[in-house]
Amino acid sequence: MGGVTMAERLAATDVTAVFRGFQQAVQRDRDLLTDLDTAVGDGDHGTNLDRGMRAAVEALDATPPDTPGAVFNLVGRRLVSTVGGASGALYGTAFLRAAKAAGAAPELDAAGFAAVLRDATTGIAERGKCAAGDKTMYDVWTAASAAADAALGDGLAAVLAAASIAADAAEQQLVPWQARRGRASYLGERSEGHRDPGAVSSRLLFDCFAAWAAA
Amino acid sequence: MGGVTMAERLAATDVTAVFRGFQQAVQRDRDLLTDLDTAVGDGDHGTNLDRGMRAAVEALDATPPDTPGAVFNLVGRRLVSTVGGASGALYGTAFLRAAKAAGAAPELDAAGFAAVLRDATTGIAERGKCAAGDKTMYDVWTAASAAADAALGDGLAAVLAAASIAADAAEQQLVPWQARRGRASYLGERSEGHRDPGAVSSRLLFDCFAAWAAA
Amino acid sequence: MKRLYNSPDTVVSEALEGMALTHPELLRLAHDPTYVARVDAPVADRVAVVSGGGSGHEPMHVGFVGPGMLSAACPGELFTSPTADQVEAAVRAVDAGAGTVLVVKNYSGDVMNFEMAAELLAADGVETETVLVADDVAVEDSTYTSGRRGVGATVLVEKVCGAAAARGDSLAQVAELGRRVAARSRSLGFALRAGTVPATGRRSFELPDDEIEFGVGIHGEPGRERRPMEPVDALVDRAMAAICADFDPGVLTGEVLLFVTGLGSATPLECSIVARRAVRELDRRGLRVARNLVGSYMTSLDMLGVSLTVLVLDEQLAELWDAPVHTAALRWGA
Amino acid sequence: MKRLYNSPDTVVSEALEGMALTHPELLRLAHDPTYVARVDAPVADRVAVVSGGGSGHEPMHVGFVGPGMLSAACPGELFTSPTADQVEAAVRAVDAGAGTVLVVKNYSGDVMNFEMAAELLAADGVETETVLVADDVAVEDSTYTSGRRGVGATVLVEKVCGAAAARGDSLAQVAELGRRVAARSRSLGFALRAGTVPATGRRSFELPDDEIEFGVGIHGEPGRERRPMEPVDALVDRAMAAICADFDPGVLTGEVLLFVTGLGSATPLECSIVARRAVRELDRRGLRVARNLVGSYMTSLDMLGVSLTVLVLDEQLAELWDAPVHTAALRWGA
Ligand SMILES: Nc1ncnc2c1ncn2[C@@H]1O[C@H](COP(=O)(O)OP(=O)(O)O)[C@@H](O)[C@H]1O
Ligand SMILES: Nc1ncnc2c1ncn2[C@@H]1O[C@H](COP(=O)(O)OP(=O)(O)O)[C@@H](O)[C@H]1O
Ligand SMILES: [Mg+2]
Ligand SMILES: [Mg+2]
Ligand SMILES: [Mg+2]
Ligand SMILES: [Mg+2]
Repeated sequence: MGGVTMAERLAATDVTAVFRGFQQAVQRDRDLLTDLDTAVGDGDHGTNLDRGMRAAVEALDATPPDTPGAVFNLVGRRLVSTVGGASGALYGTAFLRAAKAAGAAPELDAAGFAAVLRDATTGIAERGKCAAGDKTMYDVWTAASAAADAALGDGLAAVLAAASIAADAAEQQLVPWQARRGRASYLGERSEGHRDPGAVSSRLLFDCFAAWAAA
Repeated sequence: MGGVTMAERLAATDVTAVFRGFQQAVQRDRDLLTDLDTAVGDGDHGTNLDRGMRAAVEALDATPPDTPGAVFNLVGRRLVSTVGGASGALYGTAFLRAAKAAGAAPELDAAGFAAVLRDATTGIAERGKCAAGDKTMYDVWTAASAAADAALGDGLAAVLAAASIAADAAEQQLVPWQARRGRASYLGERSEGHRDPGAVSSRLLFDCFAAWAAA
Repeated sequence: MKRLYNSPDTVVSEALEGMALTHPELLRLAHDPTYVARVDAPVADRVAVVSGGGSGHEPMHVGFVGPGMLSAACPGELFTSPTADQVEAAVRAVDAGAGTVLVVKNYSGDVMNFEMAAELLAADGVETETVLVADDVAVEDSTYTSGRRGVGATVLVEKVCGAAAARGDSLAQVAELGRRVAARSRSLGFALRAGTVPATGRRSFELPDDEIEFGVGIHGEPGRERRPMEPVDALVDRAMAAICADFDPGVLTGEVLLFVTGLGSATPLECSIVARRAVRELDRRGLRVARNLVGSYMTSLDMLGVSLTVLVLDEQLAELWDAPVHTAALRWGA
Repeated sequence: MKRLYNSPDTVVSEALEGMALTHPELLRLAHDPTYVARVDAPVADRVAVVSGGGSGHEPMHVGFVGPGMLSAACPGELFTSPTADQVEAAVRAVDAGAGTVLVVKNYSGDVMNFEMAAELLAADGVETETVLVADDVAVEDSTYTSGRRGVGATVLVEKVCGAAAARGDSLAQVAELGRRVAARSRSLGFALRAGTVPATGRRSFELPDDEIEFGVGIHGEPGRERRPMEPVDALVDRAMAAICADFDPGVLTGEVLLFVTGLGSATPLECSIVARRAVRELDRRGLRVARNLVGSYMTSLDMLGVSLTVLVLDEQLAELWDAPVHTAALRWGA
């Protein structure tokens, strides 16, 4: 939150900027994500998300949407049609639910963002049939969402910062656990001690929101 | 030729002893033969001949033949039915021809042995459609046979010694040549500088005859 | 590690082009989104059968498209389940109005993407039934996990559903038969060496020379247990014991179908050696191997290993197994 | 190197037992000497077709025994041609009095052992005709050498001879058709990695990571030339150029059959990628790929590579190719 003016509303261009940042972060950490997925899964999470976010940013460039909801919708649709795998369905569902929650509003304030995040998080739980403690990206999203709700009164920048801090903490907290959903669950106890790739990429996303607020 | 008495006739038991020696030599040098064949062929010459000579010696043990011709016949038949590959057909044919040449004679003297060797060598040429200079076992046999013919007047021990010396020399002489028959010929110029596996095993055989004479 | 590729990025698309070029009488390759359909689909009055999954398991699934088996297959990227778009487009292309059975291997990604497609299709009046395949006994089955992986039984489900659809069974009937095959099948695989991931050129896991992965999956994920290397007969016995022990009491009797699939680099010699022991082991348990399929039908890139599947037959399943099939990888009676 | 064996010594015998156990309706395995015959042989009034060769090339030849293809196969030890005894016994078991065509790959060992068998059979009044297959353009053809190796065309010769025999052609006719296929076929293979010899557990040759063997044989012998590694399309182009250049002027026109075989560890993905380029290359040369066969049908243990074969078709050969065949590895129309 080092900015001169506090960012208190997310417009379409702001959400677009966050997704651009996310695309760059995924590209930068692609090999890390893939290596994490090689250890507990099938080694494609970095490639998957990189392919999808490139496609999403291309689409945002081609036809810039004019509401936050439209941005979420476009990104969600591109992910659904280019990623495949668990993360394609989960990120896709999350952003499509976010789009629905954001509706046609031209901007999102603290409450609006928290509501969007809540619905997106529920979308992940429903699509993934997962719960807190399963050691998936859902643990990161639900922690971020709870923190956002708790920080509601302090404004958007505080909400985004709180979500990011909670996401980071949640991702780290998962490491010793045993995975109960997704490919890592096939490993049983052998999944303990490994970072969850989807949790790490989700953490990157929340960091990008916070970075936007702090810019 | 260090024996006290000079061995001037090969009886059935003598030929059997030579084949036992050959079986042991092949077993001892099996990996060498296979390695040579790996370099220019398909890496089975040692295994092939070892399998065949074991079977031949087993047959000799089971029903000891009472003429040299019968020994050659039994060994030839066992090789034909257990070896396969080029060497099975070639050694098999050689010994079956040797058997025919030896006929029912109870013993082979110098002239008898040289005649047997001549026919066996012709058998290889006919079966292999090969000629001198093709860089195969035939080069060793034809050199041995020629040397045997030349030493005829000096008695059996001299014949066997001459054949063995000629076989050794021929095997070494082949090394720089390009193979023109058998698998090694597929290598073209890349066969140059390699020892021919069949030539090496043939050399072992003639060394065993000489060793018997020298014992 | 050297492989017969042009570039890691084009492996899937070039292989699909190759399949389409060499089977023009059988297959139609669609782009954007990618799927492979029978040239003669939709087939009037017949239920369609659609499957799909990550690539790298060839000939599954594209090699099973054709009369008597799949109406269409949706190949994802390497080891990545297809997108919902692919599934939706494939179903739209082959559904004849009689509905479509979706054969889905139980992986989070596959389940979710097929589910999204089914939702989109349902909203549009296209009826689907999903047959979930979860036969891998290496994975603990529990409601607190994602459940078992789908492996070898997938091929058997696709064959039986395809045969049922071809003879004119209804959507519910085809789905019921598929579920019956899934329910009566158990599988287990083991690997001596992991496959080589095209993108990295590295094996997805490394094993010392005296160890194997037992209960391995088909996506380069390590198995449930790392064990010392043993002669293959001992490994087959161990796999058979796990498979047989997993059937509900009373189910495993009479006639069975044995499916042995090489996982990529197992030679036909090796598959036959495995099959020999597996038949004998089943025999020893008083079971009759009335049908069998031995070869490399479901692979994991170039993994060196095999997966074994036992399906308890009944008369109807045997009949549907024997029914004519004409696909690139499986063909008889046609 | 770990493999799915019990012991190097039992690889061939156990694999044959596995084949017999899993194809009882098709194959009969005989011991001492070893051969595999159609269960229904001899087939009255029909010419028999017998082939054989060293093991390690599966599914060739045992996988091609059955109606419409081989009457019997004689599997030798690994990479070792069968003994004359095996060939003789196999022919005696399947010859119906109409004579037997021997399909022999041009290797000294095969040629000599089949020749010895033919001599023994002739002495006993059993008529045989030998079709020699020598299609490998990697080897210089000259009367001063053993001539070319027999590779992929063997599979095509066996299919065509089997179909001709099945329809009742005479011994001379079946042999003539086999020779026609042999004469109109050219092949070339390349390998990125040699196979692993069971006895030693070592590869039969070692290649650095940036080199390949071009013009490789199927017995673990090195190729004619060691070349830098290239993307697979470039290798296919190079192979196609050598194959096409070798046909006598005027022969290579019209319709061709393309046969792409993986040599052991090539995955179906890789075989399809190779086939894609090969079809395009032939197309570019104005040839129509009217028939094709793509898969691992003639291997060299677990060698990583492929072999390409082009057969110039005529109407009769196309018809015989399309005729029904029912074997473990090749099946259609039956
Ligand atoms: N059922 C599920 N519920 C929630 N998250 C899941 C589920 N399955 C997988 N994930 C998440 O997806 C991530 C893996 O994504 P990715 O590797 O792209 O897909 P796939 O597992 O299909 O290869 C996991 O790290 C985990 O966070
Ligand atoms: N046509 C031939 N004429 C003479 N000798 C031959 C011929 N072909 C092969 N050989 C001999 O056989 C040897 C190889 O024997 P072996 O490895 O047992 O058989 P294969 O070549 O069938 O694997 C060669 O080293 C060579 O001496
Ligand atoms: Mg993954
Ligand atoms: Mg050899
Ligand atoms: Mg995946
Ligand atoms: Mg050999």
